[in-house]
Amino acid sequence: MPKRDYSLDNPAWGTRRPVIVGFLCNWCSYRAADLAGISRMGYPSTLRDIRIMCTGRLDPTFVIKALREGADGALVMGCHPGQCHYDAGNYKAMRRMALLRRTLAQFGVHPDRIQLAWASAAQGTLFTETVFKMTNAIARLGPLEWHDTIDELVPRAPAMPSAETLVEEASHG
Amino acid sequence: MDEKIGVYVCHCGHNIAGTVDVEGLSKWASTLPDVAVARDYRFMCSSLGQELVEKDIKELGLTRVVVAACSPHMHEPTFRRACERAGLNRYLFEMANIREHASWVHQHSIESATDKAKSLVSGAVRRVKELKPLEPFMVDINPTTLVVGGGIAGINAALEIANAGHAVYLLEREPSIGGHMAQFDKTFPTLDCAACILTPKMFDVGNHPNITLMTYSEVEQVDGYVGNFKVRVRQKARKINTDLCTGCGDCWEKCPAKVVDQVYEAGLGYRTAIYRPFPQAVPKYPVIDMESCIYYQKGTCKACEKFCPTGAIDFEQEDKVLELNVGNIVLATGYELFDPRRISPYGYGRLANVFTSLEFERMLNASGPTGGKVILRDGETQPKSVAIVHCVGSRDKNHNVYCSATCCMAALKFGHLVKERTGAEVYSFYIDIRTSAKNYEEFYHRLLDEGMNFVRGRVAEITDAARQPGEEGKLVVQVEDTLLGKQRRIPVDMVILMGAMEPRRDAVDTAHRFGIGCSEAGFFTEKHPKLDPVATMTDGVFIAGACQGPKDIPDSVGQGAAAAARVLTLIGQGRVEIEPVRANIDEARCSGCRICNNLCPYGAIDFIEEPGVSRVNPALCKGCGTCVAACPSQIITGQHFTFESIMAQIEGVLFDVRAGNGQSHTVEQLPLEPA
Amino acid sequence: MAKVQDQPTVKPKLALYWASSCGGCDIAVLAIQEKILDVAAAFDLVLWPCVMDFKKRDIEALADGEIDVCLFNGAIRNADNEEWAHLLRRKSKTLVAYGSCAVEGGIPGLANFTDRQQVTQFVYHDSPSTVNPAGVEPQTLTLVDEGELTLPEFWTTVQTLDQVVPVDYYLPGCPPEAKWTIAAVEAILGGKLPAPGSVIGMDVTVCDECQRKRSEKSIKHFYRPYEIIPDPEVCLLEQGLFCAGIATRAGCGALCPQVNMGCRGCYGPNEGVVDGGARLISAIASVLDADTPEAIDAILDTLPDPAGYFYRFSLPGSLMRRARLARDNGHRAAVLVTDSTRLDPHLAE
Amino acid sequence: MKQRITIDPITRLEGHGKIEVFLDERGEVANTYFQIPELRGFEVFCLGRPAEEMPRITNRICGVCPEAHHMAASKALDMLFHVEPPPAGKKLRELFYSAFYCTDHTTHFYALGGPDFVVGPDAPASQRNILGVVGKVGVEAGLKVINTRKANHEVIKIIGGRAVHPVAGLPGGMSKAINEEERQFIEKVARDNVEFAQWSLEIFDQIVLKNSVYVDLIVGDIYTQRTYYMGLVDENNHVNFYDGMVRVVDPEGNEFAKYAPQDYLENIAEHVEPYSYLKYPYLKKVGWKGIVDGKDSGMYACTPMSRLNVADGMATPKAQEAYEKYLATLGGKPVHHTLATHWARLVELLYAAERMLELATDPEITSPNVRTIPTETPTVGIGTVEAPRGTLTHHYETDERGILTKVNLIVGTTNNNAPITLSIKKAAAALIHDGIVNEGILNRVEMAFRSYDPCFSCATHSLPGQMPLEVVVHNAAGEVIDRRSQHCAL
Repeated sequence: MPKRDYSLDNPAWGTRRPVIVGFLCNWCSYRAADLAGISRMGYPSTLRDIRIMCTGRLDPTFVIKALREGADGALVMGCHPGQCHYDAGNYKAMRRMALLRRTLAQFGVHPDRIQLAWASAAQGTLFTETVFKMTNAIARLGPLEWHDTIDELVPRAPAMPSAETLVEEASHG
Repeated sequence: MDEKIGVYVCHCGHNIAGTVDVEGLSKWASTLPDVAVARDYRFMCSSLGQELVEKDIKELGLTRVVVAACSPHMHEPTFRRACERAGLNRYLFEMANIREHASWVHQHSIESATDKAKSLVSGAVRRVKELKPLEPFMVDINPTTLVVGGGIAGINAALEIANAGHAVYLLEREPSIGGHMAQFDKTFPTLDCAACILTPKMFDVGNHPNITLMTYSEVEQVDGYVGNFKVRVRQKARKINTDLCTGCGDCWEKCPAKVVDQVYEAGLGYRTAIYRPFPQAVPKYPVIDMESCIYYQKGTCKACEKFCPTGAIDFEQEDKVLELNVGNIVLATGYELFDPRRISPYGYGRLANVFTSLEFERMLNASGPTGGKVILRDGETQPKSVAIVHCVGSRDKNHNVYCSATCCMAALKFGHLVKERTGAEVYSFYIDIRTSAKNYEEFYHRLLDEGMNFVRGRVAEITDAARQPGEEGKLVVQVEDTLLGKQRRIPVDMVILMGAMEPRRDAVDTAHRFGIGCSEAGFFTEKHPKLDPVATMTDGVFIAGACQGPKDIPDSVGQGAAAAARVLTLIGQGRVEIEPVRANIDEARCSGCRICNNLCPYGAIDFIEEPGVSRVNPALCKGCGTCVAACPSQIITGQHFTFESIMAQIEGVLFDVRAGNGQSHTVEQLPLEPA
Repeated sequence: MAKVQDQPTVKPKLALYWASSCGGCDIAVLAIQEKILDVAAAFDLVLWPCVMDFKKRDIEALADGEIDVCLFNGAIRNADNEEWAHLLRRKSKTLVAYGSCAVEGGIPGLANFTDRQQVTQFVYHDSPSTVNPAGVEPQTLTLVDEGELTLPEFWTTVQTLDQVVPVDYYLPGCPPEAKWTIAAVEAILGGKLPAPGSVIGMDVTVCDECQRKRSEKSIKHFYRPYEIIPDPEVCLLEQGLFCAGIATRAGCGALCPQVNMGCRGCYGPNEGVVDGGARLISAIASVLDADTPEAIDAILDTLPDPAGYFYRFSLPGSLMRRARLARDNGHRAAVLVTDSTRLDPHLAE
Repeated sequence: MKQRITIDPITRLEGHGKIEVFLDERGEVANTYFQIPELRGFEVFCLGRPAEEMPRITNRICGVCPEAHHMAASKALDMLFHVEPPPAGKKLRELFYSAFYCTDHTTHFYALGGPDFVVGPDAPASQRNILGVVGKVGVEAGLKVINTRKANHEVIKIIGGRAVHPVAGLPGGMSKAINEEERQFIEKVARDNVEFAQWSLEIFDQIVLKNSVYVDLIVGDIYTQRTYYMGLVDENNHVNFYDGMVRVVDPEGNEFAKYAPQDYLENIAEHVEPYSYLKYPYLKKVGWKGIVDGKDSGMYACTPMSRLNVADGMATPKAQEAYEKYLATLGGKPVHHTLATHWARLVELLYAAERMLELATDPEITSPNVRTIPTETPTVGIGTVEAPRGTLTHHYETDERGILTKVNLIVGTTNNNAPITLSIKKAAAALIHDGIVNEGILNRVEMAFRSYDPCFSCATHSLPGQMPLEVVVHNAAGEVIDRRSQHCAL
């Protein structure tokens, strides 16, 4: 088995690996994940999944929270359109994800970090491929590390002009 | 009060312990906040494992329990019961799926699998702390059952339940019950006549006091939940007043409109516009097929009406839409035969003497179009040589990867009957001969003895273009004989294509209508492939027969009975528990923005004009949480999947990457990516 | 305010301060009009930069906790703001975040979509009216012939008050309506303050106070406020005009919808909400009348700048707090995503 | 040098408007610097926002004069979207804006500038505020002031939707018309305003003009500087707040330029200094010569006094009378005595009140047709109004969807950055001798500054609004020998 070193996809990874939070609907995608397991299909351990009854339960706050808490991406998976166990919850998810991607893009979050995919309970293979795809997408984009954006809100060591520039500036004054 | 959480890590023998450091995991778990005890055990689902949990709840006073083992779909109910036995509300339990979602999928690296398991456990621990005790709803089971599909599987299910003394609606799309079996002549391996064994059962159904037979009908809509389904059924107009009709048959004898019978005769024979599919049909009443009826097309004729002795013909009759209230539903909607036109090299539809297996079944049938004579399309010539092609549309990447299971035996049956009735040479073109069930292999040997020729190889082409002497006027079967390792051209008079058993074309819609799933192929998905083959993920909806996957008659009969048994269990219990996973609006804080109003697929949300708030009807709500997520005021609670519990779980699964917690330093082993 | 008379002879000490604010909050305090005299009578006003002289040393001289109540408005934008926040926290028994800026960042918080470099670059170099051949930029320390001149360094990120010091109460609004200021003052005088950490205001949304007729929602197209003249009786959102009222804490009396303008959320999200923007995303997306990625994108194309609408007042106080800062050789620059944000039905690889 | 740099500046920050006074060995003023320590960057964070949101965003530049930004933005949008508001819409905006002028000038005169005269420049700071004024002229007068503010804010709320940070302005007009009932209330307020303005002039006459000490102070050299002046004028070269051409007169009072606001870039440029976040606008055609007055320096002032200097008169009768008396007393145009600004402000208050009454009684004012819907593709929009603290200009550029791609703002007080600095310099130089600095002297220095009614909220588009002012006096050694903080009240 080859060693996967994510820093080859993007040097920024160093020794850490991508972390993706998955929101899987109870009826299709979570069972697809179960099937992938039962069938011993290997996939990257980048996905950390959370079970919700339906993608209709997907509150955008969850995705934002995941990114805020250090995830590099979020993957929402539900039943195929037209096959939602609750009739149409996955359409609501589709709409929310579309608007969420647009909104977060304005925060500098690449839309590929927040993705929506479908898998029926029988599609263990599709589920597996999806995790691979998502992982590759994130691997290329590099770490998000949101805490890095907000940790140092205040310049502890403020950007002081260097001695040279200072003299130079002063001469303008 | 501060919580005491118990965490139990299951080895599942080698299944988890093989790839996850279970001891390390439970040690680590014991350091998590509020975790009072963490243990690992060989088989948590064993009675000893469950007792472990119960003991700790009682002795250590645990207030929350997490079991890290398999999928909640596997053992959540098991451990919930254990908690309850020990006096802990079952909804204060959470499962971490470290088998299906960790050990089994990250076998390439113990480190990765263990890290993943940690995050799932950490998530479960954070989540379980936020869970609230809940009480399940109890609902009564309506003892009436709906069976959809009048094939052999449905017939059996219906009879089993009816014989147990409960009312059954048996619903069939066609004018008569009987399904595919009614079209067959003989059944393998015993070669006893299909009609002889099926007709009595059909008769019983037709006359059973507990069975309401609804033929020529289809389900339009299903609402409700286990024990209390509301089903809307459309009963198509037969145009016959069944109270008056005696089934004498004068009408179809006088009917001037003759059309090819695509359904029952598989296109090989004819029927009239007003017709009864076959003599033993149940019910005995005919139907008028409006497409082919001269009166409906041209406005005049009414011959049947003139000749009907009881005046039972009713041209004005309309479709009836009925509301059925049932407690359980059995789906036995059967299969469809692969259409060989999809494999053009086989020439079906182009070459006259290429037949489908179903056509041939009809040809063999004494009451069929040829009266049971095996002849070519010209209606007289007996074939001197017959080719039977296996796996047409089965075991074929371009069509269906699966094996249709029944065709080998049917092919052997055909071979036998051809020889018996014509003495012709029979060639069977197979990939593997599969005869797994009782007495099947014996039947195969019998055919070998009878001198049937077996050619191993997938047929490349069937053509009428003669290339060498002896091929003129024949159908030439082009095949690579994988045993001889050479191309062969075998000239024959007749070819029979053993088409695959496929899901009904509308299977996906049907599944969605009944709230169940479909396999990638389109067969209905069972709750568990081994342990629960007739139940589905929707409580109260069961499946039987070929709609679940290719099956022969004995298997279908068995599943019909099995489904019936599952239904009878529920009826016997009388009441059933329903998950209290529901949405709940805090009306005092609802501002009446009405965002949620048209989001509910079940119309469970009403807007109360005065005082202008929205309200959830818990009987209709199924707890999907769509309104919960949509509420801009965040005042709708999704029980058991509350905002707080999911937010906590997110923090949990990210325990190692959250700010300040540092990073996990792993370069993981990965399996090769799929090509 | 009958209580005024039966106040003890030692009046409670009141302080008002503005950090990074526009002064609107102080106008809002004045907007309690004649009641201001009651306040003057009831309290010993120790600090109110905008209407009376003050010396920082006087505040520093007070004992810790000597100020009974401090109404602190404005966001935290530089070290001086933070210094004052810490000073007043230390000196005050009760610290109230007053107005949107202190509570959740307010309009100046929109600066969190950009960074300090971008601001100075435009203001001192690229602005069309600026003539700056020498490329001069204001410096934290400048040497002139007579000596040195200092300027506070302003930060890349705007913060809310409770992101730098613990806050006892929140009084949202841009600016808060007089009635809430009065309510707060009366609560303080009557010693009837709610549990610490709570918001002085309502726990329902603007819809609760809005008189417009509402029905089930289904949005086919968003209109910009100038594109149509809306029906004055009907819910603006149902007419395709963006209105944050559905997800915004009530208390203003639905002023903006009353003049046919959609709410922009200055009172912040409803009680208990973690991220107001997320609530708007979820609610508004849910009622889009489209079921395919293409159709959904088509409708969303009519709603430009979603983040600017959803986080108009709450960016610094939101979960994400600001636009991403990426390390760009040495200094950190706000990231701008240019790739398509359309919802691709096939997972991007 | 090096040590200086290593000093951690955070410990040395002051968030106040700062005046640094440096003395020489003899204790005389060597130089003074005026610093504005904040910057917010509205121009930058508004990019990407839909242009029509600007009236609702930019009013947060300043909570003291949000109405000015609201109007400038709305006007910029008219041009941006190539749309003309219907007559009623236009009048409604000007009515709204006049009410704002009445409350704003009232506030400044009574709460801020007034105290210096009414209570006296040497009175202790604790009394030099509105309460002190009330104490001097009586409680009923105080209530008069409060009620005027209250009533006009109510008018602002009726037309603008909110009393602070209005929302009704849109490209092509206003979002809501007013009804007859509302009009009657507004008319009443307008009548009271006229009466109040006249009464205020009366008070000024009594307390200031009848006091030779004050008159000498006003016309004295300390508060006199000869700069260019700028202001908006209507077609008759009369003072106008809402609309018109920008007129500039030179220190002799001759028209130097008269241009449409859209041409501001040909006429105005901004200079940058390293010790203040606030830029220094100047007349492009004259050029930046530093902090000096006179004909060769591009420095210009933009205050009530400036507006009276550039105008040929007032558009309403009573204000015209007051205007004539003002000029007669101060010896004709141009008036260079910065303290006269307080008087000029009252003349403007009277005009605003009269104009408000005219509009409130205009038969067209209640017409429901207050908005035109744009049909053309947005491009560039420049909107200018005369804010109480100076000519306010909003300049937007957008893409074809009306999403902002460029924003440039030249805000009221910014115009006066240079003249304020000069006034302080002159006052300090004239008042501080032998290193002696006391409360009275300090306050006199401040009076120079205060007459501009500077609003740094606007100026730096920075916060806090009315910036506390700190005066720091260094001796020749650079040591701080005195540090006084004073704020400029509302």
